[in-house]
Amino acid sequence: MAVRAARELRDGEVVFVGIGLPNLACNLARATHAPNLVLIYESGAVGAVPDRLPVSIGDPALVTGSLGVATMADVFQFYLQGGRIEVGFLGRAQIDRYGNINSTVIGSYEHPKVRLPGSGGACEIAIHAKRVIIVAPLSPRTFPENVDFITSPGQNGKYGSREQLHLPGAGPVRVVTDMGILAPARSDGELELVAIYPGVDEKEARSRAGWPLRCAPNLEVLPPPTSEELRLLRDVLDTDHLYIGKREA
Amino acid sequence: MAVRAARELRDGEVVFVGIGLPNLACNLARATHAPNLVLIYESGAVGAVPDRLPVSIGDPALVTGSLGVATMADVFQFYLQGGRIEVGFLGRAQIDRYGNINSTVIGSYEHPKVRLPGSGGACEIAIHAKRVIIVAPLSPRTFPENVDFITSPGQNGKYGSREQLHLPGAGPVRVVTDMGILAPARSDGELELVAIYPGVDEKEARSRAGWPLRCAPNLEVLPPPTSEELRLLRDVLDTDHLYIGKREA
Amino acid sequence: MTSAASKVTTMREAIADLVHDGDSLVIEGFTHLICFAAAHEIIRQRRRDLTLCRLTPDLIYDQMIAAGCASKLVFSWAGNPGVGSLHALRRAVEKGQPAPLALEEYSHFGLVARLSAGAARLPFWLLRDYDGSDLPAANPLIRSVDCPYTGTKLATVPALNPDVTIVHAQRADASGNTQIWGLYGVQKEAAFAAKRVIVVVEEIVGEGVIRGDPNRTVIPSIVVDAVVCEPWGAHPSYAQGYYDRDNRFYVEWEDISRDEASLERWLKDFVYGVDGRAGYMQLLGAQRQDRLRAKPLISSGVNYGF
Amino acid sequence: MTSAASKVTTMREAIADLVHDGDSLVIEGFTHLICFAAAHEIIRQRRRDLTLCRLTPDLIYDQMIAAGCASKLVFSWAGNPGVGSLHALRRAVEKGQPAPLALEEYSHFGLVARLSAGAARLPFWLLRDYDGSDLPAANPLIRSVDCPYTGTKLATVPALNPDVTIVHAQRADASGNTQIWGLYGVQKEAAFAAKRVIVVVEEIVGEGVIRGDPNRTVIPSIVVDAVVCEPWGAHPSYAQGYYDRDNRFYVEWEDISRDEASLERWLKDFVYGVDGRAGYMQLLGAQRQDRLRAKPLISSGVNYGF
Repeated sequence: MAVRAARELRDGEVVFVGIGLPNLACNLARATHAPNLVLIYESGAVGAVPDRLPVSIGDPALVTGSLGVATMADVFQFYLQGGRIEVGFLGRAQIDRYGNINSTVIGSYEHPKVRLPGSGGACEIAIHAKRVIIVAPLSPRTFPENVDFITSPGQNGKYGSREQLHLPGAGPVRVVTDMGILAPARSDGELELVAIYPGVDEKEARSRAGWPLRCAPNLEVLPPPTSEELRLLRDVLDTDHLYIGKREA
Repeated sequence: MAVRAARELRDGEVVFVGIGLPNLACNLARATHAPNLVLIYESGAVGAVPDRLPVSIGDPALVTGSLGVATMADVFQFYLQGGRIEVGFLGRAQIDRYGNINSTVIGSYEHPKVRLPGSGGACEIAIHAKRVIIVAPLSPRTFPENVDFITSPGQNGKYGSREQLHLPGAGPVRVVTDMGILAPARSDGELELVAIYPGVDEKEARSRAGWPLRCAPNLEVLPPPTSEELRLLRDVLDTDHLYIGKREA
Repeated sequence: MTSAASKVTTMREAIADLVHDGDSLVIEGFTHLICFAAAHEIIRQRRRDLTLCRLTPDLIYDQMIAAGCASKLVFSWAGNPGVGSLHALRRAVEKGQPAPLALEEYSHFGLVARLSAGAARLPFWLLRDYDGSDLPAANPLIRSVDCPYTGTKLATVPALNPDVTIVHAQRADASGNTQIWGLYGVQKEAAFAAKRVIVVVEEIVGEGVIRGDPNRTVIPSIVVDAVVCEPWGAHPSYAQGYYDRDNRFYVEWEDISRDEASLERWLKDFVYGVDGRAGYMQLLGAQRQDRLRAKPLISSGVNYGF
Repeated sequence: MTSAASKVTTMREAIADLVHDGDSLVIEGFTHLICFAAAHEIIRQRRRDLTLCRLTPDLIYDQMIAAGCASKLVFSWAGNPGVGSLHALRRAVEKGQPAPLALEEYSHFGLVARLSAGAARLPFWLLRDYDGSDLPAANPLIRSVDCPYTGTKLATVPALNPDVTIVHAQRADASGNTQIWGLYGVQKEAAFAAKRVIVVVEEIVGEGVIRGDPNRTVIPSIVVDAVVCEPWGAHPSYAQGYYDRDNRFYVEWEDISRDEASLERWLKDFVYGVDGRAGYMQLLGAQRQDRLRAKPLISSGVNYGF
């Protein structure tokens, strides 16, 4: 997933980075095809070049040697709401068939079965980033037909489409999973399978969503990670294997 | 006027300073009875201790050795609108019987006889500073009954009283002139003569306003400048006599 | 140079004087400069019924909630970053232990905006946010206004003006002119928004140090009520240039906090059992301090001359 | 370290590429860091019909108005600070010479708020201001909204998103990461609000200098389109740490500008007669430069280590 997420980034783009897999993907992209990626962290570090894998989004290694430090008011008002962020990463929790994300509660809001951390910056990233990449493993639990709570708006839903809501960003345009990639259909914004990793069974992938997952007319088979990408991940970027297992990439 | 304006300041107060006479008054106060005055300039210099008399409100000498530098957004939002400024100085141009100030136009707005500089920060200083001190020589031209344009609201006027308008600051509470001091009457906010300098004729002073200037019941006679105050002004603070003549103080 | 009145006091006195039962309290710092030393003193002085406000409640509010200080939490992301849940917070919400806890929830931008409005003495702040989200349905304080120019609907959040804000910083002078480098978080907005402000620093420096580099000043003395010198006061959070984040402690907290009894034991040892930060650091041990102490990487100066 | 694409160009090319007839233009800088070099190049390239926006039009817009570049002025305080009037501006307004000039007037706070809204991509900004003042009667773009919490009426101003903002600063790297110390003015807001941004600096420095002290960065490269190195580019304004404000020139401007012919002569000599800032400074003379050159007063560094 890290390799695939990295490949979704173009050189020179301005990326709003969270911790964990997205951070790893960004650093892999910087080390390979996108050396001029500008990494902006929610915490205010701009143009960070961390010399260790940051464990927290506000790690001191993100500041040392960075290009600038912004107050959080500036991060949210001038960078994110200001339309300066090209790519935002979101992930985990629940994602529904239109890419709406729940990171608030499982169950009802007043009496939740599980209390999740809440929005953080996820709601505004989903609204303002020019495009959003979601990274999450494909399973019926993570991809229910409807989420229990919409923390971050996707392509469409009970409040209307992004167009009807005049949301400035394009929303989730790619969902990178462990089986392949989902993307919203142009017609109605419903996520459909557009690409799979080599060796992944299309039918099995489609059975992993909580709704009848459509398949795009020309399903792409993605090229495998190169040995260089794997070497960078395992031996340089995540030597402690904090985010990737020995086998996963 | 500089001596009298200085005496209006209490030690430890936070003062929003303009250039010219107010700046001189603040520095005189710092050198005499109010060493802990905190000077904040519209330009963003906080706690300035200029080692030369600043010619402009943004003089580099206001930054060097200051306690802090604020963006102008912070100066207006967090310091002034935030209610952190205790004293604001305003002056020059036209002042009416309720302390409304005009620094915009003489004549009509569309076809002015004289185009003045405009508000700058004067409108918001008049609204937000906890109290405003006006410094201006007393003459019918400077003190008309009604100003041609209200740039900065006083105690009362065509839009209603400060109370009716819910203005946060107390507005102009002292008007320091070359004859004595005017202050608003508690009843209706009209400026009246409350104190005169030694040797000034009450009747002459009262004839210098553009309206029948009332006199407070117990008119105070102000103590003259001390020789120390005069020495500081002439020999230390304004050695080039930029703001005070040989005889004026 | 003026030498303004000193506001230097001890942590014990600052908390005793300025933090009262029932207060709304902000201890900010986004990952960086989170003042655990103040939280521990509040726990020791057994403050009750506090409304705790913070973007990320983090371990600091988890500890205060476990100790029974809080009756309400205003937040935008509640977790142990990179590790998991805040277990004391979950027990309070799910089981009412040790006391019930009301929640008021925003996004990060929403809470930043609330503090900005408070600092600017505006009753609310504008943002383009929340369209298509369930957050306004969950929190009736998220409202909207119509733009008087375009007619567009914009989201609003109400001002937050806490009774007390506590800010940790690298250094301040005795009157409270406070300098921060590294991540700023919302320390400035939180300080300007508050009725009372306590600044806790790694070092109290002479006014000359502040005046030597005025562009580093983030909080002016005029909003500060008390200045406390408390080295290592942000541990397990960090202070850039002084000590690193103790990531290991964040991981350990998962085990300490999952069980009520072990959390109680930890509070007994590390909070109630010491009389201040010096005692806490001694208990933590010299080895840990050595591991976390910052290496020198000094920036170059700039010219303030004219 | 990444080495991002260089945006370094000459003043001539930056203005030719990025400033067009009919544009709205902001050249900010409050007393400090006013980019006269850019204004002179715009005059030389004979741009017309510009909407000039600035808190204090100052000598810089007086010169551009005299040269016939402007058709509209958006401002909040129009004078020669500490000296008197802006005579070219007055001639344009009062007599339509050399071209009529429309005025749109705010207070300082109002214009700061307009740029803040533009930078934040909001259609307007809120402020507690203008009650009891005639300013809203004079400018129908000053409006109001009702607070959805308290019912209070608050003033509003519309966002300002200029076509171009030109910022002067002490230093930047080749991709436009820009550092400022001394007075900040509204340089940051003006840059974020603009569609296109030109940064003009005293020195272009290596990326390592910027990365050595990231807290001094005010404008990030991602909003910058061109970087121009132009030493003394702010004269007669100043650059803290590089050269002092030329107060004497501000006084001299009173005489130069009071008479149309003498102003024309000055433009002929100091603007049209030179091909750039180097020529202008040569004309100004070495003595003047020596008088204004900043003395060294270097700040101490801080520790960015962890």
